[in-house]
Amino acid sequence: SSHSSSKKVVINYYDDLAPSEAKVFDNYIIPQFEKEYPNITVDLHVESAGKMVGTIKALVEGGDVGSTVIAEDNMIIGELIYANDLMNLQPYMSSLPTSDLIPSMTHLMNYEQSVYHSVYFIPFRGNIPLVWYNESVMKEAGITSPPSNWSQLMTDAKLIYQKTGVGPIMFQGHGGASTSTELYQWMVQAGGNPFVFNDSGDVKAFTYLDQLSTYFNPDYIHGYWGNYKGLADGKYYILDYQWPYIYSTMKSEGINVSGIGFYPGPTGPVNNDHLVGGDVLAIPKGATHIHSLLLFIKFLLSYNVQRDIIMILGEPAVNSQAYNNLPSNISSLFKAEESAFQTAFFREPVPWISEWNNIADSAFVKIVEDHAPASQIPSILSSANQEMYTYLLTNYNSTVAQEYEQGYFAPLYG
Amino acid sequence: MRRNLLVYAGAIIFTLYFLVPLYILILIAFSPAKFTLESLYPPLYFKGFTLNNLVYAFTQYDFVHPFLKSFFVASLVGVIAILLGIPAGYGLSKLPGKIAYAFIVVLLITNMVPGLVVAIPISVEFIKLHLFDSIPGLALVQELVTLPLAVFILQGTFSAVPKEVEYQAKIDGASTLSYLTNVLIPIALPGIVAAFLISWMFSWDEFTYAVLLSPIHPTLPVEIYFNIQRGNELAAVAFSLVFTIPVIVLTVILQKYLKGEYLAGGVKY
Amino acid sequence: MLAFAFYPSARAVYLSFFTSQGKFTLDNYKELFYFNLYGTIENTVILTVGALMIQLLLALGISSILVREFKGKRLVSTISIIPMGVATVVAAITFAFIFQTSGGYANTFLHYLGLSGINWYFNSYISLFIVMIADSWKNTPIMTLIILAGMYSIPRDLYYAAALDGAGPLRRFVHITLPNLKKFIAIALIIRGVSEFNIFALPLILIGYSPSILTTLAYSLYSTTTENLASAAAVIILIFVSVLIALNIKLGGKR
Amino acid sequence: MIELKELVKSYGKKLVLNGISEKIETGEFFVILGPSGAGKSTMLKVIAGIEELDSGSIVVDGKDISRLPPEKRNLAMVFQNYALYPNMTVFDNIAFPLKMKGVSRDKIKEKVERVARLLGIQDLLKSNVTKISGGQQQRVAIARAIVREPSFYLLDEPLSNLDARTRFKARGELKRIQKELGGTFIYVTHDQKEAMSLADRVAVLHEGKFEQVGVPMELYEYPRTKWVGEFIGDFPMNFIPGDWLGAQGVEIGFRPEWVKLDGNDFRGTVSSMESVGEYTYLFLDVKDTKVIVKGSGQFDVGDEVSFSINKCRRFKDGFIVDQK
Amino acid sequence: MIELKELVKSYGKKLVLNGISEKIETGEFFVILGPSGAGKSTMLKVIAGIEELDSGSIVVDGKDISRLPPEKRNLAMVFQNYALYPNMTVFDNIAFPLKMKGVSRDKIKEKVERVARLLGIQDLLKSNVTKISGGQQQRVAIARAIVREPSFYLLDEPLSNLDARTRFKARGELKRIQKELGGTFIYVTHDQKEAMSLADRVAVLHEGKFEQVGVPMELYEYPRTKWVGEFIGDFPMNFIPGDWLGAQGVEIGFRPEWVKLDGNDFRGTVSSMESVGEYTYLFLDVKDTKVIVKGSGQFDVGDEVSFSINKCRRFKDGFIVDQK
Ligand SMILES: Nc1ncnc2c1ncn2[C@@H]1O[C@H](COP(=O)(O)OP(=O)(O)OP(=O)(O)O)[C@@H](O)[C@H]1O
Ligand SMILES: Nc1ncnc2c1ncn2[C@@H]1O[C@H](COP(=O)(O)OP(=O)(O)OP(=O)(O)O)[C@@H](O)[C@H]1O
Ligand SMILES: [Mg+2]
Ligand SMILES: [Mg+2]
Repeated sequence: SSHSSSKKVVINYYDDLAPSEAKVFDNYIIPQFEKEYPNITVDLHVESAGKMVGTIKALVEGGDVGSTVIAEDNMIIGELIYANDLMNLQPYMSSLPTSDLIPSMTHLMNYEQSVYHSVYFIPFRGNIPLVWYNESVMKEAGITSPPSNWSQLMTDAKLIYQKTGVGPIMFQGHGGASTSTELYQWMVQAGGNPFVFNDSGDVKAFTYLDQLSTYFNPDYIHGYWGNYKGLADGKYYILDYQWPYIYSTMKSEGINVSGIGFYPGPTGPVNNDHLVGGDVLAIPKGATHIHSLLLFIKFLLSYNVQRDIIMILGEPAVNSQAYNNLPSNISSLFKAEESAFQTAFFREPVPWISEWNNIADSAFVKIVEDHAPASQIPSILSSANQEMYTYLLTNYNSTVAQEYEQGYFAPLYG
Repeated sequence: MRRNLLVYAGAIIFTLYFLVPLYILILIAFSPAKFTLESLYPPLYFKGFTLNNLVYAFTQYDFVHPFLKSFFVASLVGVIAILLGIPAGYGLSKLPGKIAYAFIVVLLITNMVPGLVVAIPISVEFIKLHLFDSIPGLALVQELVTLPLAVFILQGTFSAVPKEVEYQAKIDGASTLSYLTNVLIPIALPGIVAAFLISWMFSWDEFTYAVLLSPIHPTLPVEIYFNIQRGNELAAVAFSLVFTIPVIVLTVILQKYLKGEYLAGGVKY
Repeated sequence: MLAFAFYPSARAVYLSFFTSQGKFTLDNYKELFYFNLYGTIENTVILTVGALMIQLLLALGISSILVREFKGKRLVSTISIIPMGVATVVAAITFAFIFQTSGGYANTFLHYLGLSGINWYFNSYISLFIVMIADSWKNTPIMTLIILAGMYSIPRDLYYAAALDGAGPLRRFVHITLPNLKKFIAIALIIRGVSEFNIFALPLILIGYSPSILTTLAYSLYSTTTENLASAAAVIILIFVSVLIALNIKLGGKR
Repeated sequence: MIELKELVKSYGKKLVLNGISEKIETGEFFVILGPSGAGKSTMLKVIAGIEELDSGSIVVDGKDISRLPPEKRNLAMVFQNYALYPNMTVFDNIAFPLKMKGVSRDKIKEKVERVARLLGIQDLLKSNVTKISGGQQQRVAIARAIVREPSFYLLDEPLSNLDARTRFKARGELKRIQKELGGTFIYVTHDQKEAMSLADRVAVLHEGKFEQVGVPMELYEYPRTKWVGEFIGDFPMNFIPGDWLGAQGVEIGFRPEWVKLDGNDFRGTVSSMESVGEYTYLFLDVKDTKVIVKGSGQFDVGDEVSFSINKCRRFKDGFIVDQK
Repeated sequence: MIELKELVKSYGKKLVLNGISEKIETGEFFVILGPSGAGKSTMLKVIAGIEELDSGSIVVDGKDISRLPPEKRNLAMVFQNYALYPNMTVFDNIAFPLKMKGVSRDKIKEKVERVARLLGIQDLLKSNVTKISGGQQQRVAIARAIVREPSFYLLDEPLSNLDARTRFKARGELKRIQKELGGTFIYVTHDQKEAMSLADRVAVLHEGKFEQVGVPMELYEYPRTKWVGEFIGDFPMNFIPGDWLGAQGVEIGFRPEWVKLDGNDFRGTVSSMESVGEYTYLFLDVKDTKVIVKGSGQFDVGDEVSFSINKCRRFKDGFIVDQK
């Protein structure tokens, strides 16, 4: 670093946070750190996961990274690793408290070691989307507990639909990352490897969703990870898979949340596994003031912050210490997250995830939105597989393409 | 008389068309969630009134910095547009109309490539030049799209000044520069203001480049977009309303400069 | 200055023909077809043409009123430029609220009339129509300004002459107003059409990626690792804008 | 016959036509003459129905047309700037009124061609109206008016955009066409010379009224008011106090031609001159009054000139006293 | 003295000035007369230096100015549309050339006020130039030209935007100003009447050349070509074959005034008439030739009229044979 060390260091901290979460960081978490290290200031920059890739790439290529830490989606991080834009943190591992990681996160790090033979990122937060529902409508329809498995979901949806005339299920059909994340989860629960698109589990999941879409609310075409309005105004009754943060958002808008229930969702025909959307910490290549950055990372992984993540944000922490002696009145939201976490998996952070998202979207549009005949579902998914293969062949190399075809890339279990 | 009735009927319909969305924006901003987000058929009139959304926006979110950023970028875009546009417009106004027109149209087209394909390379260059995420950087890129339009407007207003006036100034002993500053620019002032305003408004509204090139300190539209995507939507609405009104007022006050003649670039019937 | 101006397009065209490893390829275009390029183009054309037509019709209507003298004219003309001051994002939010299938104001209105609500996203045409409406609200004013200037430039005497020649109001509009507005309509369509083809924030907020149009497709392709694919989509947009303008000049330019 | 009855028209507070009545005979070339802004165009517009009358009525051949819309009045108008439809060819311009009437195609072609031949523009029919000369445009405008055989014609300064020589020719032609058609022309101009040379009768419009209506010679010889005397003629009529000639309580008006130079009645100093052809008009200062007289021969500024008056009219309170 | 030497100027292929030479004396009122499009404005522009000459030179008081830029030529120009600076007041308009010269403020104020008084616009100095009448604008334009005391003045149809009566007054005033200043005026017009009444000498521009240069009376009496004879005068000169008067191989030209009615030499039929003041101009058909003659009294279309020619000029191959 060319700057004199006596000068105040300004850390640029990029994170993909909802405004309600950003507020917690800005007003509560970061000030704690700044108090501890008066020589360091932290500027929080909120950027969506996809955009952050572009920004970091540009900063690295432009040679002006400065002192920067990023908290990036565990999937998207693959793009930065592949582009060789991240710093190898192996030399600094001794100063970082990774020994306290919960088992699933340790597994993620092991995976990292085995694939990259280095450390480019460190787990930071876990997050699992939940299913939300309207309690009173369920009750009126005589449904006492939310559907526990796929067939129950189909039955209950049908029942509510017949009673109310309303398509009760809201699905994130808007396209982009939210739709493909949901699809990933459904395919895994049907026993498929989502990346390959056309194994029997994948076909089963798409076939099921196609049938279930009879009970989708028409608005599902615009469902994305910001949607909850229909749940609030009674336009639909089951909001399938939505991140927990919407709870505090609804509260801040003055919506009455007392009648809204949530749970980890129905069990699939093969398993009850839940997708973890976690965030990981990383330092872009060429960053300055590494020492201060490491201090900040250490702080973020510390008991205090990790505890705040559970207690305030209602999201699973990665530090196992944080779970000790949780008060009994801990929010029901965290409880739901915790229970989902018992059977959780990661998506492998492949660098071509965005392209996979696009292809998955396109399959979803053809099968579910445009209702292609059921007999064509396998062939639509095969051509999705073919498309992914060709892309990898063109933009990567034949080895990657071959590995892809052989199911080498798959969900990671913790 | 009957003709007048028709005119009034039409006027009322159009007025409603323009005002109703604005009214609904106000309705959402100042109603409690119970009458907006929480109702399946939200009432078309004020059933309740609240300032909570607005208070929330100002206390919990930082909209002020994005607002200032947008304001400065837009103003800079306007200034650059006229600084570069005046010489370019003057030059083009001396060419035959058809050639000048064709030139501007070509410029207009080529700049219609969506910004995102150049975002990363431009970002890289900007970082090297320390323009990334800065006000001048964003302004420069937005200029890609505004400048052709500004030149078009200025070329039009300049061509409307009789060439005898320029001859006269020459004969009166004025150099080209003093002709520009003493005569042409004052005469064409309304057109120049129009070019400034149009550029300003474009930048104020611009989204694509702002998303891509100013990610760290976003402009207002980006910030609002981000908040309706995953934040407190009502606060975002309240805020956008509060900051839309001054711009509307400004638009109305300056409407005499927003004349179609300028936009039409001196096209004559 | 010129280099700065042409650089983006040149680069897009160049990139669209290469793989991320720098090998020449047409795969980028081929891949676009997987993402339903035809449908996307169709949607884009429908959206562009539809929005332009709506704006043109509205602008002609408002201008026909505003060229006349009547009490309250100033007020009406002031109101008619208000949307210019509203940012696109804000307009998009407003219309998203109006045309929500659940809890939307348009459906409330229908409800008041005793009609059942409409699913505004029932098919891609209605969705596109909503984008057109929202876009027209925001952008009709600029069109109106140009058309109105055009109408003022038509000598009143022509209307008098046509009236004396036996033409009623409608035929005067068809035979006098429209043909003499040609150049102004052409300019308005160029200025609006170019941005219409690039319309982005509005559909992104109102309808997301479905039905897809060229810009949202390009944006979703941009998020993938290579720029090449997005460039290919951008080149398609470029081609369309050029064709549109060429057509426009050809039709509007000849007298 | 066209009867104008007490026509009144104002724009806002400005009273433009203040009760105008007159009868115009079928086949007459009736010229309305007045300075700019007098309300001449307004007058034609109310007759055509483009502007509404405040009060009064217009009766054509016994039928009151004052409440009909323009398209129902069956009259033709030629505008000062011709108001040709720039988006149409010469042919389409001329054909337009017939098309509006629903005349058949063949019939239109036949009629347009006949009229075009009459006006000598048969070779221009395919041209764009914006690309022909002013004189030709004027003929197209007249052709368009003639083609529908209206009950009468209104012409609003149709010659004022032409240059001097073309105007000179067009004047003759217009008169010829009117005679050939036997049409009723109401023709408006601010050019007194044009009025005098074209009209069967001239009406002088001043302050919302017809100040005088008469044949050209009458206007020149017996202007009803001082104002008309000054307005008509290449040079205004001269006015001097009556007592210079021994007539009390009146003013004496005389034209520059009505004097004999080297007469002994008055003397004046040449302050400037204008030569017109072989004559020279002298601007004299006579006892603090400006007087214009016509002479021939060589003069210089400052020369003393004497003259006597051959012919004159007496005016009282601005109105003429002498009668024809 | 201004010497124009073989001025040549073309636009693209169109040759507009085809070798024009003339000497204009200091203090002269020199009028260039020609029909529209003859190249009059072009001529002034090359003299002013706004357009470049193809060849030829302009020498003012012995100094060749042809290669100087306009701002160095020390001349003033008044444009047809006045080209006033609409963003400035009357005062600032007049002051502009002085400001460009760097004259001191006090001096500017003094000079502008003096010139404004000379032109009678001292009360308008603070007005906006777009809000004054045409006649006043014209005076402002002249004031702006005068204020710098240039070596000579160029005026491009400065009166053509004024209405008839104002033009009539302005003409006199212009002449007076020129005499008072003792300035050299090069004045362009297409109006032969204006030319004749203003000029010390008139140059007739036709097909890129000065077809005739002379004092007004000379042009009227001895037009050098048939074209000039037709162009000059309220009515064109009449031309008849020489053998009608027994002169072989020539054409005879005579003006409508140069005849005596009821003379016995020729007879013709009245085809139309125009009355001008107390006279009537008769358009006669004489042996298949149109002839205009001046008469007085009552005539009707179709009347037979006889006349004889008092005065005439002989022309051969279009050029005059008789000399003064
Ligand atoms: N539409 C109008 N609204 C208000 N005032 C008008 C209107 N049209 C004409 N005027 C006024 O009425 C008066 C008469 O106008 P008009 O055009 O009839 O004059 P004109 O005799 O035809 O003059 P010109 O010879 O200049 O054509 C003028 O003072 C003019 O300003
Ligand atoms: N800039 C130019 N480029 C090409 N041709 C020109 C240009 N200026 C004038 N001309 C042509 O040169 C000829 C002379 O034009 P000029 O303006 O000198 O005529 P003028 O005698 O002043 O006519 P007017 O009386 O109508 O003003 C015309 O035929 C005109 O079309
Ligand atoms: Mg008029
Ligand atoms: Mg000229």
